[in-house]
Amino acid sequence: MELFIIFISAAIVNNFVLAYFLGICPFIGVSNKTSSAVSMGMATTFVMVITAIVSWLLYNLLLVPYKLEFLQIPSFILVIASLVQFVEMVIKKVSQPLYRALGIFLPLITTNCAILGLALFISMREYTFIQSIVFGVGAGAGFTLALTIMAGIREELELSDVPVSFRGAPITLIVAGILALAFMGFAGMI
Amino acid sequence: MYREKFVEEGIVADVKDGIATIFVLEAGSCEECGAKIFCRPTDDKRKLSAKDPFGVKPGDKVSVAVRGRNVVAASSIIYGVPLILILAGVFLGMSFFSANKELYSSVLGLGLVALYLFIVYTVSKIKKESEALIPEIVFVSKAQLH
Amino acid sequence: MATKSFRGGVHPREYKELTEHIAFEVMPAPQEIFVPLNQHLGKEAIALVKKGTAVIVGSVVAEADGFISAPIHSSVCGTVTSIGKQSTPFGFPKDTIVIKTNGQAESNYLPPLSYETITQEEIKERVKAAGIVGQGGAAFPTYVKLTPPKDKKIEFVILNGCECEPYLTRDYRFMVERPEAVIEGLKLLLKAINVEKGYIGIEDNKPDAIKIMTNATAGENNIEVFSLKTKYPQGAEKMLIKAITGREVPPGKLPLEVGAVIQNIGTAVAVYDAVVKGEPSLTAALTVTGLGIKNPKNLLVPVGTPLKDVLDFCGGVTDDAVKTIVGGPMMGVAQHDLMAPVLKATSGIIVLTEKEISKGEETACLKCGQCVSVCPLNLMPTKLVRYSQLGRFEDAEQLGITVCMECGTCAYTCPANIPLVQWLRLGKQRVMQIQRQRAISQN
Amino acid sequence: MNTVVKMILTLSSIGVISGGLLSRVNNWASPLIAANLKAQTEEAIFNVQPAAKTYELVKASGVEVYKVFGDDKIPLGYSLVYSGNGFQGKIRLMVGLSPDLEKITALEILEQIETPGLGTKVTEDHFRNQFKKLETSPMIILVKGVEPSKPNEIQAITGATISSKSVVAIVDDGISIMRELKKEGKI
Amino acid sequence: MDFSLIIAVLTMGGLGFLFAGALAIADKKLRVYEDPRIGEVNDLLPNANCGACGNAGCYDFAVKVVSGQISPGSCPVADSDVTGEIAKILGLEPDGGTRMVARVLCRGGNIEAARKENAIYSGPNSCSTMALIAGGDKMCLDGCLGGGECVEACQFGAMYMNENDLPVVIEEFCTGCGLCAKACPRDVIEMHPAERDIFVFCKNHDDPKTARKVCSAACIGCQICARKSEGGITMKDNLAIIDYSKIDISKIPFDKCSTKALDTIHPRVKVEELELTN
Amino acid sequence: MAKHTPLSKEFLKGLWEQNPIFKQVLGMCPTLAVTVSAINGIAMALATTFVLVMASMLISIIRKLIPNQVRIAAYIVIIATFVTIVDLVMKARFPVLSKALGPFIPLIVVNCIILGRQEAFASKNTVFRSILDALGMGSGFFIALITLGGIREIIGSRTFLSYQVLPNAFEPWLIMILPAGAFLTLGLMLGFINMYTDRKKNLEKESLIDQYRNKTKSESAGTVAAQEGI
Amino acid sequence: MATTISEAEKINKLELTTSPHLHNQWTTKKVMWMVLAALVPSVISAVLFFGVYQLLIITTAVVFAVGTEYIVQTIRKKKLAIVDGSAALTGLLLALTLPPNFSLSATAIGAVVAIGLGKQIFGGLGYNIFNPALVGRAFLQASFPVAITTWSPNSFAVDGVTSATPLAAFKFDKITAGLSQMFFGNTGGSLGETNAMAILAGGIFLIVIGIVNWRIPVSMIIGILVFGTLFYFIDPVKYPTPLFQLLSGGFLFGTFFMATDWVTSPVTNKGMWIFGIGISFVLVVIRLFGGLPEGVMYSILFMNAFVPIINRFTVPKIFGAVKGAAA
Repeated sequence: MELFIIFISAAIVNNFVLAYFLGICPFIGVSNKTSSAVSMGMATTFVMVITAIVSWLLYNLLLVPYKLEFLQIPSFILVIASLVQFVEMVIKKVSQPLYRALGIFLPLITTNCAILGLALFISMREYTFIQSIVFGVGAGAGFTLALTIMAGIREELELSDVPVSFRGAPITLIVAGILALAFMGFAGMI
Repeated sequence: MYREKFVEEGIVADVKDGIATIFVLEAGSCEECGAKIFCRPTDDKRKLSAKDPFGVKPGDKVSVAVRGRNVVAASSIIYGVPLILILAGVFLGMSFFSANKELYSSVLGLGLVALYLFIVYTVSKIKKESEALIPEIVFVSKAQLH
Repeated sequence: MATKSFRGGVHPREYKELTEHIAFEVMPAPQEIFVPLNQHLGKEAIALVKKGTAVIVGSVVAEADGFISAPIHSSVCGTVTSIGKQSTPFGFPKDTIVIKTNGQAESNYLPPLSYETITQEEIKERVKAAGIVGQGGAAFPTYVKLTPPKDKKIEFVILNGCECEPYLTRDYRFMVERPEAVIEGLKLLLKAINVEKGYIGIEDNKPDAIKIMTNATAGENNIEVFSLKTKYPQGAEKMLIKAITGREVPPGKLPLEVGAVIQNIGTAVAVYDAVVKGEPSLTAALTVTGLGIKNPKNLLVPVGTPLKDVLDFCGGVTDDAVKTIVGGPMMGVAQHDLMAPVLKATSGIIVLTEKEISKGEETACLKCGQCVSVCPLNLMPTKLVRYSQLGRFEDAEQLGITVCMECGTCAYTCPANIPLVQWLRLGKQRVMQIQRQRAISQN
Repeated sequence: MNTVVKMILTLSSIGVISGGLLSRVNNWASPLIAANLKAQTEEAIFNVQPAAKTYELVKASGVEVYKVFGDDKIPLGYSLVYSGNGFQGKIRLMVGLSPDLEKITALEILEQIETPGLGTKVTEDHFRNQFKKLETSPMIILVKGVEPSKPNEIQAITGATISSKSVVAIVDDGISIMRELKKEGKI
Repeated sequence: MDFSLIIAVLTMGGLGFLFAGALAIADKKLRVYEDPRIGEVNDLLPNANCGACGNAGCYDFAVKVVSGQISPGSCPVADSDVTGEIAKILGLEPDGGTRMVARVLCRGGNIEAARKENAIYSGPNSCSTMALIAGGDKMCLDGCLGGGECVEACQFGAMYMNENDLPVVIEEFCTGCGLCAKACPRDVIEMHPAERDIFVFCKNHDDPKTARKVCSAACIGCQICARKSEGGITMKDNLAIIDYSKIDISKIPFDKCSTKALDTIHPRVKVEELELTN
Repeated sequence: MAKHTPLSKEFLKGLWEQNPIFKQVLGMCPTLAVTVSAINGIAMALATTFVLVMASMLISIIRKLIPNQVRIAAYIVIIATFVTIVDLVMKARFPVLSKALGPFIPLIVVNCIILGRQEAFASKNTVFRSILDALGMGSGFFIALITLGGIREIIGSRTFLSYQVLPNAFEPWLIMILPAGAFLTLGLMLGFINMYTDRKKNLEKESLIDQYRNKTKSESAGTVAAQEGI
Repeated sequence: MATTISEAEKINKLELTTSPHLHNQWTTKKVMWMVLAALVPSVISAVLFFGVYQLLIITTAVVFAVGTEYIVQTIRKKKLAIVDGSAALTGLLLALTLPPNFSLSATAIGAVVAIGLGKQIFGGLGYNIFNPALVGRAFLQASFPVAITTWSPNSFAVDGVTSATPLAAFKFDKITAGLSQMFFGNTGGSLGETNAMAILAGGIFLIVIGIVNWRIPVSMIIGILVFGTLFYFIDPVKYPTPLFQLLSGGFLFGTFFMATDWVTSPVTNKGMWIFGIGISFVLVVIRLFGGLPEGVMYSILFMNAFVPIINRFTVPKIFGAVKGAAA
């Protein structure tokens, strides 16, 4: 039950994008393609889970025993950056055409912000290993949800007569605000 | 979602076995993104592979299109399945190992993913199928200066 | 007999009561006729006459240019006064032969043939020589329809007696007045294509026509009459095939694809007349109606008669008339020049008043989805139109804008009164342009 | 090859310098941070046990509970740190208890992420003061809309019923655990 | 020396080493060389991505310029300063490309062009949709429709509709991108070198009688100019066409053109002379 | 190019013309998250500015030593180091503020403003210019955060920097201190700022066109008159 | 040319338009006024049950909504379209979701937000993604959570229970209100949502004249009955009966007047089913597991966000097209 609550909390009630503002950049620049949003969500979730695992291990097996908590930020960011690079390299090696096919349509891991946030939350909230992973999946799911909804709305906005000055980032933020209002209905579910 | 089509323009850099490597001119949605400096330490992402039914030559300007369905399928192959595998591996490991179980189960999960990716890498059938998912050149305007 | 139909569609007020009881009346030749060289889908015909050439009724004034084209005959006796650009009902001027009539009644028909002994080839030749074109609106040369590609197996000919456009009663009058010509015409068509089965589809708002046709076909095993639901656009080829046979014509394909040939009631009559009487396509049978007309009538008008003369023959227009349309009110063309002539395929002239049009002020799209639910082709006009307005023609192409047949059900039903068809037409035009360019680039 | 060496060298040395620097800063900061933390806990403990002078952590308990003493090492009761789910997320609070666990001395909310301006009212005096001298047997009851009539009743905050409820539930939970511990003789 | 310092240094140094190693491998395997000059050139360009140069965008243009495929002057939008700068980056002699300007070749505004006698157009006020219905409400089927689609298409604010409902190009703002010409469904707007000042301001192909009827500013196909200009002007389908390679301005009978369809551009106001409000 | 820019410009451009929040729309996460009150905004902006200035300075000093391939990684490590220092100092000296800013101090590392300036400016310019640029950007960030935080605090809790500025009769809008309020306020602010600049631009353009129109009208009227005279 | 003017040429000006040349009777304006008319029973019921003061709330909301629309359209130099009644409708809908005796200044804020942020910022009528009235209401709920959940008792109330809404009473105190009480509106709640009879009268009127597509209300009602029954069978003590779910709170009002808003609901028939059932599902989840007693507003807003995706996924198969192969 605890795990379920962590998942729902990360995915809906305290949605990464809509409540913690993590990963706003891709949210603003997201394309209007649902498939792109879904794919990107999938990739981000994958990376988030790996990050959750690695950062939990790093923090609990290296930093804490040696009292190096103060190295959290630089070590996390280095590990995450190299991890993302590594994942990409592996994928590229495994299937060059697929990697190339996606490269341009799937601006992967622009979400460093969200990923670092995830790692920091895991250490701050002192989640257990399993909890961390569930948290990672939940955060990824929440990110995917927000991104997909926004991709759909983006298309609609392009067809709308939004005042010129409000096109782009402003209207996206306003939509996000209304979405955050709508998500408030789920408050208290945890 | 499945009807969607992604279209990009680019210049052919290289052609091999009916697959062209295309240097994409504009990085699509990356242009608007404030965080692009993070995700593009190398500019390799500007290249993409595409099937070539026209017999293009390097230097040709082409439009490349891919179905939304294919993008989802391709990313499922390389991200979705590993995601499920890693979760399965870790949860299995956590109930299986006793001492130092976090480390071992992570290794198990990552190992599963590595195994899967190795299979994808070697098994030609998957390879062929995955090649069916890549973009295709849909429009050629011949190079002006060649 | 269960009423058959298709998904979507609308049912505008019919106004058929204005003319449905009035028998055809023959209109005398006017002083001057205007014969455009392009009265059919396809290539313009080539003029055979010059200024000063004397012609009589039935003289060939222009010959077909190529496979998809049709010859044109003079419907009056007189002298050619000029050949040049003149207004046409399409809205754009086209090359036109102007003939001044001299009031004589000389005629030069083709030799009559007996329809019992006639061969398949003879029918086709006669249809071609008579310059018969489809009476359904598109004016596709009938000869072409009778010559399907060898690899396509045609299973039946459907005679379109729906007349789903409001106001028009021409086909109805044909069925009531000349049922034998309709049936014999259909039989000739069957013979020409070498098909066994013939169907006649009639909307159920014309019960007496259904009755007459059923009686007339009582002895024919291979001809069947169907009662169809009264709903616009029941008479569209694809809808008709769907309603009668349940088959769906794929987008961008012709009815041949599912083994069907569709002919209009008027076409069947024209074929009959051409074979039995030897009469080429000289008169247009049309309904002149609308609340803006003083005396609505069903008329047989010499091809080339200016609209003005036809309207005058019907007593002229009322003071509140605002719009003149050639064709049906749902797909016809609004006219700006009443000197435009009646063509072979003209099925009606309608003069409308504000009251009938009932058009409101245009507002933004409310996304009510009415257009989506009435579109007989299952398109999403709401999106297509927005793409077209914003110039995003490639997106429109992906959503299938080229499938649209401009039937107008969407615009009829739109509560925001958006001229949907106009935007769709623009979109279609541009998409086809893009497709042509693409084809060029790839070769 | 030259660039590779240079790359590795640059990044490694930046790492080394960064590590060294941070270690130095940390050496300076960590005692201060620890002191801050201690001060915070201390403040909270003395807030919930106003008469307390000294305190000690009860190690065997498995929960964070402090035994507090007045002058002359007289046991005054306990300060329990306990957490649970609120409306939006975790609420962490400290509750001061009498030695027999029958009375609450005071309540302090340490961490919460309730709805600002609404659920956050649980941190305000108006709500917390209700817990002073509150009886804990058999359990604390939350009432809505009416004034508390019994010594173990708390009035909910208008519009933030769930947050109020959560706080009461967390306190109740904590006390029941304390009772268990007491039975086992661990505290 | 305390222990934690050593561990900290080791950890960070190690991580740095690992990361650098990974990057080094990645770099060796994946790197694409990009000429730094591409970025510099790209920064100089207008970045309107208008496509007037025939390339996919400004970046594409930059790539091609740097690789020597096209000359720096072929950006029609950039002025000579920019071209010079680009040439400097590439170490080339600056070449001044020909500046192109959009010209509206129709003078059939509301006053000149006759309306359809018996009809009013009702529908969206956009050239393309007007052209669909009987060619709008002007009688001329080749002239400007007055819907202003070209003005909307102009990204540089260099066009406006005058009171006669004809588009006007502000020459100084025109970058020669040609978007307006593409937008016009009647092809009334053409791109011409800036110094060219003689035009036939009409596109009507009707016969003389009709042409005179539909518009008072139409080329009626009288052929006077063709006869007198000695090959500089030819007639095609009732319309005078100027052959700029052969034209001799002194031989053109401007005063004989009764509708003034053949004309020079009137002396215009220069933008520099306008008082800028701020 | 950079050499022609006056020094004052390097600083001033960050305030408005290239304001990182209002014009470049960077670093949204901390902007939205911490601006519940003006004081939080100030603290966040100061912390960010500190890191930005220090990193810019350091990187422009050693910019020629870093190989191109590892530059981003090197920047990240340097930035992370400074962020950790800020974090530790805040925890040690300002525990209350540190608690309020929660996890958002570490996220300065991934704030695009900082990395963006290193990549775009500090790695190409001299130390002094880089510091000026960093200060300018930091001040721009500061202005944005204090405005946003101020608006949200005033409407959301009637106070500004904890002083009550609105009367008790004003019922505070709680939404302003919720995430939704953050999005809506920033969205509206960006929109209105765009509107202001767009309007200014349009007015300029319109007045030019108007003048042009008037001139041409009077001239063409002249020619028409002349023609009629003939 | 004929020398005499013929009869036909007497027409002054012929209108040139594309086909079709006929149109049905509906216009945007007419539709909006019809919906306004359908809300009259609810307005009357609000005044009867909660007092004349409610008319002030309604007037304030309508005036401010129309005023905001007027101002924005003037600033944007758009054609003024306030007579089409859409702004008035938004104002009225907003007012009917507010609690009785709600403060007028807050009502005005809600109306301004509804039109400004909910509608005009997206480009005005027809372009909004979210139901404007609900955006206004959600804004108020987030801003003044206490005031908006303070229910003054209705004028026929006999005991104190009716001052809380049946849902809140159930959620916090497990008190179930009588079904007939709820049907006739003799309970606490927002102005327009208490009287099921009045809502049904208006809603059925709209379905009959063809403005409201029956699919959305029907799917929502089926949805709530199915999910309600499901949970009721799981634990009849903990969860209320499906009929209670159906009649309590703003469900019916949301069903007939909010979810069916043309602009913010799907355009395809299949999409409408998904939309309706989705709302019911989210609603049941919020009501039974969330912290709030009521969630109609949130569930509709939530599903509004999905409408573009639903529309895209339910694009009907083009006539004659083979499945899978896009045209």
